[in-house]
Amino acid sequence: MVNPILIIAITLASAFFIGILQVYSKLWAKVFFFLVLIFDFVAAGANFYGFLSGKITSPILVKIGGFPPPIGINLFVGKAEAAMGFLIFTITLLGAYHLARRGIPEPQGKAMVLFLLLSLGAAGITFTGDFFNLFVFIEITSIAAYGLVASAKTEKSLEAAFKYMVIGSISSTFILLGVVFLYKATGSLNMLDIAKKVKTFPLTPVFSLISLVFFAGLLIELEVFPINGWALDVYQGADPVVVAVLTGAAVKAFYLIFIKAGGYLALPSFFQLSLIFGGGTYLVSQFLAWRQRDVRRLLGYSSVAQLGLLILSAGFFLNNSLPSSSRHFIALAIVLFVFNHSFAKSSLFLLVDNVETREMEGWKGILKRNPLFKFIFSTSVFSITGVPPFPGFWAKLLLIFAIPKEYAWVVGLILLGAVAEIVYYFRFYRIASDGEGEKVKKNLASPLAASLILITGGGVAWSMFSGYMGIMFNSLIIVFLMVAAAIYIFGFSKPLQWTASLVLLGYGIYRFLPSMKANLHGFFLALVFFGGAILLFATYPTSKRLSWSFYPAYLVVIFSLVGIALSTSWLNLFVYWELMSWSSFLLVNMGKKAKRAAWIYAIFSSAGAYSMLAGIYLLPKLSISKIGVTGVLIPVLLITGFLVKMATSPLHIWARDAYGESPDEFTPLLSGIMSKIGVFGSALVFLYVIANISSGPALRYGLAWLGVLTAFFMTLLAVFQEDLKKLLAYSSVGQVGYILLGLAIATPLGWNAALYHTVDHFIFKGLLFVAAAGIIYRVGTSYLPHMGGLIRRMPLTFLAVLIAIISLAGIPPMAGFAGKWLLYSALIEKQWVFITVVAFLASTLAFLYCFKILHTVFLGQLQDENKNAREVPFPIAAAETILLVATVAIGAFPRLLLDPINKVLNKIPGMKNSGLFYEKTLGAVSKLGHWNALFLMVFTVGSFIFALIFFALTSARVREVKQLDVGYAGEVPRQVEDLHFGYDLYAHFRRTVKWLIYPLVSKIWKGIYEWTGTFAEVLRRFYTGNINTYAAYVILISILILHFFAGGK
Amino acid sequence: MFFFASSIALILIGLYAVLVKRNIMKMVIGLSIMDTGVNILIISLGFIRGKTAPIINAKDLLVRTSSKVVDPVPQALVLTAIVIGVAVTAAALSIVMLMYSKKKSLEIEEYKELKW
Amino acid sequence: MGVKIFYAFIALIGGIAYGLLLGGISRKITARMQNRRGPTVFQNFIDVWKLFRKKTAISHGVMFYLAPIFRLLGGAGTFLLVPIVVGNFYLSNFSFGGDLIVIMYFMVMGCLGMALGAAESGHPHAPIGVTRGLAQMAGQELPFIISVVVLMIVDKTTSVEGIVMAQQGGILHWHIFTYPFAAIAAFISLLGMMTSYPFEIVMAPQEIAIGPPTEFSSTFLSYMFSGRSVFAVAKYVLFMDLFLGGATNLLWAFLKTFLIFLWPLFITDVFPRFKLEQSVSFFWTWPTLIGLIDLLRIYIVR
Amino acid sequence: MRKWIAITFLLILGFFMLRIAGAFPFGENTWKVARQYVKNVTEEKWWVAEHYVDKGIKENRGSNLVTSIVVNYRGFDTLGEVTVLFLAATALAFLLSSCTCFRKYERIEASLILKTASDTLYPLLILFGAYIFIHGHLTPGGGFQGGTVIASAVMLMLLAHFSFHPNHEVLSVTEGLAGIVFAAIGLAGLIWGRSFLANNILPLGHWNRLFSAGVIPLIYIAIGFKVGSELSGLITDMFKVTKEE
Repeated sequence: MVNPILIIAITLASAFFIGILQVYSKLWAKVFFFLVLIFDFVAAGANFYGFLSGKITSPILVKIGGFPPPIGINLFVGKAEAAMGFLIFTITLLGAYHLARRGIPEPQGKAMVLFLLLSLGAAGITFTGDFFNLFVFIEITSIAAYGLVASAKTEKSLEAAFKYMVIGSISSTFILLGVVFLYKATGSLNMLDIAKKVKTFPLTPVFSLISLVFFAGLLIELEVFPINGWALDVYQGADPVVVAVLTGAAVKAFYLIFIKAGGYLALPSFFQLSLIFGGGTYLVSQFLAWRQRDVRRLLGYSSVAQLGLLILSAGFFLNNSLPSSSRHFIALAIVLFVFNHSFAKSSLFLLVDNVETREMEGWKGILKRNPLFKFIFSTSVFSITGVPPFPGFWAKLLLIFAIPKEYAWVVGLILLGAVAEIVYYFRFYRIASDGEGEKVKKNLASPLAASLILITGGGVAWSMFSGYMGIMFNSLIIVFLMVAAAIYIFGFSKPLQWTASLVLLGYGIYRFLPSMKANLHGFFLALVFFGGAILLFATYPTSKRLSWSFYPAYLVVIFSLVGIALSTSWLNLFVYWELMSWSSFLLVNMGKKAKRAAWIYAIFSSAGAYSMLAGIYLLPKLSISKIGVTGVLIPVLLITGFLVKMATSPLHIWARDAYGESPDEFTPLLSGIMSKIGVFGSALVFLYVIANISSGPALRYGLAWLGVLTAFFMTLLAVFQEDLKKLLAYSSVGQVGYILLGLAIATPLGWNAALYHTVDHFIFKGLLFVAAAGIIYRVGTSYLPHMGGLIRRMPLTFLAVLIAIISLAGIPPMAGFAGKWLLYSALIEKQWVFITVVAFLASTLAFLYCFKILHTVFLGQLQDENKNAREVPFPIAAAETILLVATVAIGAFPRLLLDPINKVLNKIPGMKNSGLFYEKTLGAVSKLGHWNALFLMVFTVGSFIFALIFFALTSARVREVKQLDVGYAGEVPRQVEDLHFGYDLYAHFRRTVKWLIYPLVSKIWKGIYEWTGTFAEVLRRFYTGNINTYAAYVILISILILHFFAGGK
Repeated sequence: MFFFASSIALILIGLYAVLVKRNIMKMVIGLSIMDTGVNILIISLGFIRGKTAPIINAKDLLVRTSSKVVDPVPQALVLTAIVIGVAVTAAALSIVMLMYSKKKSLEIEEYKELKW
Repeated sequence: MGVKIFYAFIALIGGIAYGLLLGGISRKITARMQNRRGPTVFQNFIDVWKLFRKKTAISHGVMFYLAPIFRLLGGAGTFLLVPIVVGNFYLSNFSFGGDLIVIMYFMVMGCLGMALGAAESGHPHAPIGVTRGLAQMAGQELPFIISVVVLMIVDKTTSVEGIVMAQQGGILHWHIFTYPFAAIAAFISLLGMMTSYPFEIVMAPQEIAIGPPTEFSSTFLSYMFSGRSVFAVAKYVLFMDLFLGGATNLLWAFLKTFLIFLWPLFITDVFPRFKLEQSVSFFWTWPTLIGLIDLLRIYIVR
Repeated sequence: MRKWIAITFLLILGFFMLRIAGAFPFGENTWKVARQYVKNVTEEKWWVAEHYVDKGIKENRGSNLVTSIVVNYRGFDTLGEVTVLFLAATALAFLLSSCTCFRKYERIEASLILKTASDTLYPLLILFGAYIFIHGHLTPGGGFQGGTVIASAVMLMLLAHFSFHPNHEVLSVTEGLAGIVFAAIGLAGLIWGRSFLANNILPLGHWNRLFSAGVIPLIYIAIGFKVGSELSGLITDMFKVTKEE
């Protein structure tokens, strides 16, 4: 244990000493400055460690002057204070190191004194146990901050400093008045003493007013919504390094005192106060940042919002009516939030310091050329937005689940704000990663340290909370994540990465084989593993052009899918769901033109995930089992999250570009398996939640409509798509719509159809996307009209695609038909007439794009630029072959797939009799009809061969003609381009259905985005920049606080 | 009561300058006035009618001092508050001087670069 | 099984012949209506034979080569899956292979095969025709689907036999009388399926020669011709089974299919050709609305 | 308009503040007033001021109770206060260090009266300031007041003479040293006494004597030096900016 007074006294004396030393030697002043900071860091760290390890059991009470607390001033250092002290000095050290590397502003000695005293003030605020002493330290912090904010001596920084100074003076006046009135009312200045006395008080309105004067001052310092114009200006105008320390350390100290004073003064309306101001600040600021173009101010809004969330949590933490366990969790959440935000935001501001420009546009493509910068930036952004496994994620989770159900609206508010946060942060991320930017200054040591601390913190948090939050922390999965990290960090060569990933996956299959039981979990687990292995195998040939982080992210996706499939609790599912979403976001973002798509993907998947989280929060228990739920809200919230991943209309608009622009190597996984995990989740919701509510049938009917309309509209959009991958994307989404329809039917036959189609869709769409990857690799474009005639160059791929398309279109002998047959049988059995009609129509429309794929890619005229295209490389061809064989085999023997599905369904109560039995001559028989797959296969293939032989024997001498030799209007054309009819094949049909393909949904979403942005833009004008106005806001809000929150008897 | 009212009035006058005046120098002066008001308020909160200053330079004061002198704590606090007020004013003035040196203007309208 | 295959083969030959004959009849009737003499009713047989005897044929590639086979397979397969006389061992062909859903999807096979072959020819007219055909199919399928769904739901079966069985017991039990609107919708969509006037833009003989099969010649064309004929017969039989109560013997089958065959013929020569947009819009409005009447009826009654 | 809105706001704020202040009757015995807020007061010394007043002489031997409180009971505040002043001086020097962009002022020569008077007053004021902070524990005033008086002497000289340049280096060193002395006395208390800033490392002496009250006078002298040099430095810095280059 280090006596905290030593930290303060030595720092103070050193500040004076530096004042002398700088007169003589700048170098020694600098050295001394760092020695002091290191001393502080070590001392505070020792205290914190003492508390952590249990060596210090009771709070440290330092009597200054030797007088017992109420008489003399004392320092009070408990666990929280020790942690905060350590945080403050860590951040200060990082900031100081950064500043020293960049160059301390002249005169250096003075600047160092200011810097030292800023951290000293923050530490004093944290440690002190006396209200007036608190005021003194607040002033020390503030004046040091004024000086440092102005340190850049530019017009902007001076303006910011002046505003800060004016509002800060008003705030400290309030605090001083509050303290003096407190003294007058209680006869003491000591915090603990006052707290003791307050307990014996009749809490009169006047006493509430006194507390409120104090809190009004604190709330100004805490940058709550209407009175934080100054703070935003400081974030925008000041030197980023100073801001990093201010937001990372000083403001956090103010926050700690806010909580402590809230506890000591026992203000009756504290909860309402923090709820309104914290919640309001959080939500409003997240939206105000929506369209901010100045990076620093954007980060400022974000800081303010995070602080609002902290204030909100403080209200819950101090609410005595809450059970102590949930208050304990909220305390943990607060610790994590503070930790997370301090390091992440400081690191971001230190990064900002490396970039000249303030405008976001100036950040264009910065991440591309600066890998280390990218790493730090991503880490920080991910931490702040609460992406797993960073601490912010766990904090959010802890907080939300600790909030009691009667404040569910607060959870809604938090999640809404979180979505807004993701919108603007990832817009920033998008701009920063789009295109080729310039190299930046390399002053990255401090932010790097901060991000490493964040990552460590995330890992620690995960291992800590997994236990009592019921989150699976399967050591194996961690091993996989570590290997992924190792692959990332050491950046092995691509073939090695590929091999390592495959080996790892193989080992995973071996280890998880026992888990692949005949139940829903095992079913999807098998799909993930085997499907993932095939698709991973096919990535080899093109791996040269992939980013280093491709395989690690790929592995993380697969293993988070494993985590999802193995989940037995909803919370566990959610954690891995988020992990999957974000690692796949990284993968999508690797596409050259995918930045915008990845952004939209991030927004939608996180909004979906948060909706799911809200649903999970409302569930009475977390285990995935039958749950007695009433009302339609919970299932809707839950399933929305899954529907996003399935891209069900109207949540589909992310899908086209995310599928289309993501790396070709990743798209098969995205379509083939990741959308299926949405199916898995939806199946769980149908099974355990929707099945038990009274409005279940209505909800199922609604979802069935959603599914069938998705199928219809996405098919329609696919028809008019000119990009191979985007076409397949729409097709994929539409097919998943059928699966949703099958699930919504909720009869054994319907589920049979859904699960069958799940696997089958993986097979043929996986095949198509893998083939597309190969084709694009060979041809160099995914634009359909530029292809054509490739059948001669890639016969195997053509065959594979042909069979896949036959399967996709549902033409009998192939595997795809069984899904269609099961679905329609189920629908007719269910007697949903209109849905049946739409479903049929949608699958008819699918023929249009099926032909389009085959024609524009493989048939028609071979383009000159593709003359040298070759068959796709071996691993892709191999994957194609495997999937091709699977399609044919399942087509002939659908029981290969249907039997396991029946086993799965037999485990599910109510699905026992799958509604399907087998008869020798008729094949598969339902209550309504029958179909004999084997017969159809034999019949078709047999007749085909028979006809072929007959034809070959009888037909005339066949002469192959040259490419351009077509009977074209009586003359032989010379140019290929004129002959290849590949662009806008369905122009005529488009004219007919123009009203159906009007992009209504995307216009609505875009409208929501634009309007929110405009609204935020208008609302932001509220910060006029005029200091008079800011001061008026302060006075107005203080009046309101004094008027509305002065409760009491 | 008069002391309370007048010191609060001083605070309000100071704040009025901050709220209304367009000249940043005047705003700083307003802050200074506000500080003074606060200080007077603190002092008057410690006053007790008919009691003497808490300086014990006569023997008779040594016995049951608490019934003879005014509350010394607000005075001690005010001492600190005054110094802090001076410090803030000094810092404010230096900022104002720099601001003036940059733009040659003290008008608040000139300093609205940071907003929204 | 061997017997089955044998009889199926016989039926197939018969189907092709019947289809070619009906084609000839239609040409004759059309000619008469246009005040021409027209070719003999056996002209199609002559054409097929002539084409079949051609000495050389040109090919543009594998799919081109296989297209006629696909076409024939699609037509013949559909024909064989539809029971001509329900309950008759010899004349129900391979209907155990699948129910109505199977048939509806199998019908696409031939079109797809031909489309692919045509597309490989590299002739720009071919895909134009194909896309027109597919788009029109999307149009005509809607009313057809509606009526088929009506039948499947009211009869609580998806098998063709089941639907035929449900219509036994008198002429008034035929679906054409019990669900007249659905039947009307289906019969209008039959016009599209036969690509006869006014829905004949797919072939568009005047502008793009003969549509998708532009490049096909000689033996290829003869195969396609046969496939097309038997496919037409398959559709007539299917419609007979669905709406006219099926057939109890071969004679009835001939009679009813002939009646169905006459129906497009009456329309064909009266109307001018629709543009594609018009035809799709037409199918998606009038027949659909008519069919919806019955769909709504069963939706409410159910 | 703006004016009236501001006035409205301020009047409401004033109302609230008056309501709070009005709850404490003016001029009445504070500790009696306070007790009306409290139920079940059992502790004798509920009000810390009572302790300061009754025990102040016994514990500190300083006549000036305010000084006892400022330097001893609440000495930590004062350390902070000194820091604040130091901070302000540093911040000012830091900010104005490179500020040479002012218009060159034509300084008017000071009048003879001012020159003569300030020459006369300068040593007297310094002496007076020193007196004040040396007697801080006995009479009204103390380190801050004394330091301010000294600074006013420096300011007077600056106004009167062009040529008067206090040695900036000396000022910096003085203020630094004085601060260090303060902190060192505190730390000495930690090492040899009860705790940080404890007043038992020196004999307390007799009441109402110059050499009494333990470390209080030492601290106040340090503060006097510190405040004097800091404020002088501050004023000098401000003059420097407008000085003719």
